[in-house]
Amino acid sequence: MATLQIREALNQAMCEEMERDQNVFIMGEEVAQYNGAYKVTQGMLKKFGDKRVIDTPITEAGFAGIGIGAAMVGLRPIVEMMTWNFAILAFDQIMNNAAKLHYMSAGQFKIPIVFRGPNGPAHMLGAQHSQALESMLAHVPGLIVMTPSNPYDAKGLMKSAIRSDNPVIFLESELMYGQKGEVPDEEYLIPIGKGDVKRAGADVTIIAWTKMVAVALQAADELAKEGISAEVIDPRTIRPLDEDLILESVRKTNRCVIVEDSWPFASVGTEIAHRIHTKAFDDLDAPVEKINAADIPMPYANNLEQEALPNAAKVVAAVKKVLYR
Amino acid sequence: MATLQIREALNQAMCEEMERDQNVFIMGEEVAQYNGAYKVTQGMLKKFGDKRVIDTPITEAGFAGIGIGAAMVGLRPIVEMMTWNFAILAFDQIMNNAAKLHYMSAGQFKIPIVFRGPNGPAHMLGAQHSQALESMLAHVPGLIVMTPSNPYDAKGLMKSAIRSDNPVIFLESELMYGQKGEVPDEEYLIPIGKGDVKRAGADVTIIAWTKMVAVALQAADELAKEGISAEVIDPRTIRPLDEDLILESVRKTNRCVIVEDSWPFASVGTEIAHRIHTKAFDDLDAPVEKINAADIPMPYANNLEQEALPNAAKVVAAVKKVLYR
Amino acid sequence: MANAAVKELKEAKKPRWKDLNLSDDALIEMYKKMLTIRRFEERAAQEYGKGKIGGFCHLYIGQEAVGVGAISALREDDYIFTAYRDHGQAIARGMDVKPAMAELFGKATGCSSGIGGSMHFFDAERHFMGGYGIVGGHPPLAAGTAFATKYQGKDSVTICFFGEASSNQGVFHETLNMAMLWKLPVIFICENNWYGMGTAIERASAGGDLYDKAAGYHMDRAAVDGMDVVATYRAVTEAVQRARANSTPTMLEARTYRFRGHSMSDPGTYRSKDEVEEYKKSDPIVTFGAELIAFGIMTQEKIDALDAEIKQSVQEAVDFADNSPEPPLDMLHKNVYA
Amino acid sequence: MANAAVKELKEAKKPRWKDLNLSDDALIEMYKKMLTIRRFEERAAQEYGKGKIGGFCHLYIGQEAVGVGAISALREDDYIFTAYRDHGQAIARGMDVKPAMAELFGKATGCSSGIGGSMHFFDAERHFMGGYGIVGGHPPLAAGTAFATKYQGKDSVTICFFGEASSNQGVFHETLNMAMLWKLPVIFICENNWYGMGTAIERASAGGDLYDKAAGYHMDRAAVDGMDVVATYRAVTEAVQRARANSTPTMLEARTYRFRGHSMSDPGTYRSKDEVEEYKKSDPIVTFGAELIAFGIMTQEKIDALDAEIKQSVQEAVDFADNSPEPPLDMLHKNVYA
Ligand SMILES: Cc1ncc(C[n+]2csc(CCOP(=O)(O)OP(=O)(O)O)c2C)c(N)n1
Ligand SMILES: Cc1ncc(C[n+]2csc(CCOP(=O)(O)OP(=O)(O)O)c2C)c(N)n1
Ligand SMILES: [Mg+2]
Ligand SMILES: [Mg+2]
Repeated sequence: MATLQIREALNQAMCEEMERDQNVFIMGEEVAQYNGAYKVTQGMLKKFGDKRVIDTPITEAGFAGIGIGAAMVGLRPIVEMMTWNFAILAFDQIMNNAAKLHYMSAGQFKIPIVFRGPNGPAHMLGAQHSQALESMLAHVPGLIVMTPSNPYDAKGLMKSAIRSDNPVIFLESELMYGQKGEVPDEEYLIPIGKGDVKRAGADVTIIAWTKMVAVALQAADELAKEGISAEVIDPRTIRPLDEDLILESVRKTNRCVIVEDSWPFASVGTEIAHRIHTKAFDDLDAPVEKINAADIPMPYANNLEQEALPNAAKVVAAVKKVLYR
Repeated sequence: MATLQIREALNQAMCEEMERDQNVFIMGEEVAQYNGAYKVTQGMLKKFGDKRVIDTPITEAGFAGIGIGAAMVGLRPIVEMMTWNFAILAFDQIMNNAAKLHYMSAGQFKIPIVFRGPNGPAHMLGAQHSQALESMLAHVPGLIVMTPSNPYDAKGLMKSAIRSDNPVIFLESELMYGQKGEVPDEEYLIPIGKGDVKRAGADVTIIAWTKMVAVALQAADELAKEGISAEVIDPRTIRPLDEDLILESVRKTNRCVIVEDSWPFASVGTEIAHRIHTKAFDDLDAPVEKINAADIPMPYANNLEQEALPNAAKVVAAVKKVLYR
Repeated sequence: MANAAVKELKEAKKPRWKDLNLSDDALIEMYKKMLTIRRFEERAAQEYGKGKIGGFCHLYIGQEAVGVGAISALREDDYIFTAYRDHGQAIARGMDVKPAMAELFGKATGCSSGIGGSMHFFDAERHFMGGYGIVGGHPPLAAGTAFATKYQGKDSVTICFFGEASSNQGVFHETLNMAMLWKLPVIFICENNWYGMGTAIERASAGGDLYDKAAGYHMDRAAVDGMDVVATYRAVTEAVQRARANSTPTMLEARTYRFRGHSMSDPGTYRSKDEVEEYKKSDPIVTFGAELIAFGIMTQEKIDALDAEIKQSVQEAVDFADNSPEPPLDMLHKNVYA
Repeated sequence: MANAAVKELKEAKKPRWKDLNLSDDALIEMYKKMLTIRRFEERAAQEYGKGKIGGFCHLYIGQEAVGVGAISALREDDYIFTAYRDHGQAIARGMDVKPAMAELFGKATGCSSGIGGSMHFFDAERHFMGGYGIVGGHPPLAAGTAFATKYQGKDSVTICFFGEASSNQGVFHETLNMAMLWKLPVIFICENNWYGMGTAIERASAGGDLYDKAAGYHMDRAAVDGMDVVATYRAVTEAVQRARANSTPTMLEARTYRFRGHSMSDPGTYRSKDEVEEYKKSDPIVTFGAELIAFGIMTQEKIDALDAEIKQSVQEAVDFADNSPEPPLDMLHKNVYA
């Protein structure tokens, strides 16, 4: 077992898959000579050369489309979006081409492509650089949406993403790249659509992904001090969603809090809550609570940003609410 | 009272506002000389001249942005998107500029702009032309999202949209433009965020907007034959949502079915269901049911398309399910 | 080709394809493909009128020389992308009229199993990479397959058709830049039919000649008479040679005209009857037919026989489409994911 | 301006701004603005290092002549848009250093009340229409205000700054096309500092001179020495005159250089120290200062005094920012809707 940062785990996953399959390559802004804006692609240019590690102009729609076209004829592109805020420019390519080509060609073409990069608010980047887009992306059939929360998951999910014959949206976080964790030396893959119990518990289920898992775990620690046993579930893949794991947990705890750093309206959390409300209706002792980022464009000022974001205290309060304490 | 088609009601609203305020103008593909791809702008070029009724190149992002810039300094643009499928190309402009400028300038700039056009599946247009995007758009704070279902609402909402100092997403439907209804001769406005009871009833609440209202009403007719009294609620504005009206109805009927022709995952319907589940938890006799378009890119073939879309029979079945019949 | 010019050439006994390595059979095949497209599209219009075809339906009538001239210059391992006006290019690539018509009818036997529809023909086997409905949305994909073939060390090229109005879309410019920057073997063929729906080019595009949109990128570029199948073949052949030999992109502007409305629902009031009639004088099929006759490659009788044969095949395609089953309902949820 | 050239001019007793209607005071004001920007940015870097400033922070050091030269050519009723590297243009437009520094500190007294941050300076009163964070996202807005002033019958113009790497974004090309098609009074000023983050222009942009991106649109275009405040002033003045008189757009490429990294977190290993040093020889402030001294408009003593005064004002700005309150928490939900 090695202890790796998330950026290193992702790097390993990509390198291993590029060694395994000549058809895998990576393109994006600053991925090659600069070694990545957030150093996720560190050393890859040196290892694989500029044929397979490719710096692009700042034209997200264009190179997303080039990736899709390359995928149609057998390559397996990894397209780095410097951040997902910029990928909005490529939404047409992602939604109308990547997500639909397999279907509308009646299966004649496959689109094995990974779009990856940091998503969601980081720290004091202001309104245009602080958006969590998983809810918009997971709305679209034809896409797979992955949201790792630690190095182990990041590596295992990335390898599955690269091997998938479908377009995968892979959502990371600037603030998590340095987070460390153990990663096995031998090869492993995490199956698409399989969630994970990050902490077992009995009194309440807390559901979170990407960097909100840490918030959920911190809340669980604090709750433990008060004798409340929280189970923390990380779906890891948002689409397809591991509904079984979620329902199983909620059927046991009868209470649920969802934590996400996206806007609340029609969010992934809303979807999860809806499934619980409809499919575990009789098992619930309280309606599901959601903690979201505030329903606003993100302000720059540190105090406002902190106020806008989920934190352990807010999760603790929500847990107490569903426990009627 | 005149009987107008929806396209005529929209046309009237825009013409009245353009007469009232020199700052209002309309731009878009084929809106002027061609009188609109769907004839919503019929006669406007003749009436207002080419300074105020402007044909654009096919560059959705570009002219959306031009509209936003014009709105920053006091004009009140109406930007027609030939269909909302094409507006995905302008999502960056809409999300990152229109929705955020008022906030991130701390109120120094207002963005009074209407983006309007047909949304959602029409008939046999295939995957790239058959998308209901309200769920993605309503996710974004800073936007107002309107969804008229008849000529009266279309006119009254459009006038409020044009007079609003905020960016408004106005979602119409190709299949509804010819739909007729009565429209008063005197001026009226429909307030933003006020829903409407399209049919009163006691046993179940059916919530629908835009062209799904007709489906809901048809289902209500059929249910009436079986002695089931359905109340049909049309929120008319999706964001902000008339939660009070919805909750009031559900507290009365204790059952709810939502009909939408968008994909199901993290949809507006999911949001409404979630609010009902959390805020009328104890009033519900059954979990809320949702009828959606199938969770797939839309196929071309007529039989598959019909199968994919909501219809009265599906709504009736869902109503019976929540009534445990 | 005006008749006078043909006469002149003939007197000089110098068919202008002499240097092009085109056999008589190849020339006849090009003629046949153009006529097949014409008859197919005419019939599609009729069937649309009868309600057998739904949605949007964009006909290629008038533009046949572009698709046939360009695609005839390709090898089997080359790739083709186009927009929603895609029936013609598919047939030019060798798609049988049966699956083409069946697709319009939304039948299981269609080239996209009835799932794609008029705007989304696909034929993976023939490297026909699809018709696309978002204006300007497919050029990056074409650069993508060009990227891939270069990556794989193949010398295949990709050609990408699109309308002149699409050339204003931003992503098209992003694509030109990367195609040139990375020297991708892709040929952009702008079918300049002078209108994007009802908007004449001068009301949508600033600047001069359309092919000069590639000027800022220093890309090879030229205009070609898109009503002339041989001229188009020649220009594309040259571009293909460059692409294969040096892996460089080219932007070609094929000047053409659509004889019908933008789609079936377009009254076409934005252009004069005179203008349309004027263009019809250089009907690419009529003029090429005359030239083939002039050089003794075809006779009027052979052309008539060929036309009858084609009409018969289109009739059979309609019958085939009519009699084919709709896609089974379980197709609905198939192919969302691979 | 190399020193030799200054000497030559001086000997000829012909300051090159002679025909430009620039008073000595105006020249000194331009110098002062450039120096203010320099000192402000240097201090911002320090405060960033101390953790007083968060997020991204893109300094304008080296590029001062572009913002000051261009904005000095404007009237009060003209409009200005720029990207995230926006402190310099705001100060050039007359924003006081206090609200500028306070914005970086995320304080209520900032030019965007602490809500915008480094990348989103706004000053509606001065028609400073904002700094924007999405590369290539703001040029259409600038065309939009130009559209509006023309619509309103005013003769204001709009200028739009952006980096050379942004000129590849599709929406920028869409904007050029419409600006030319509709003859909008907008001036696109590309600040070509040769790098977009770590990517040198030749690895991102195909073609030759950057201003030729406007060639396909037949837009007026030129390159200008962006290290020379007078040359920039002259080129922009001419473009502004054209825009006011004939309502036509212009694309200017101001060739400049950033002396620091892309943002505070950039180690800058993609370019050689030699290259940076070479460019520093044409430091726009040093060379313009020398020229002003050569023509007797300034003296070294006056410059030193001015510098001390500016440093003092920047110090006061830091104190002001430090002592200002954070935005009140109830700002969180304000201004989402008007
Ligand atoms: C992004 C986008 N915007 C608008 C449309 C609607 N539309 C379809 S075809 C067309 C005109 C395109 O003209 P051109 O590119 O010249 O091709 P032509 O139809 O002449 O072959 C328009 C506006 C679309 N399909 N996609
Ligand atoms: C759409 C988008 N893509 C990527 C980025 C990240 N990014 C910020 S600045 C920058 C480089 C821009 O270079 P240039 O336009 O030359 O301006 P400069 O920084 O040199 O002033 C990049 C890639 C972004 N902000 N927006
Ligand atoms: Mg055209
Ligand atoms: Mg730069």
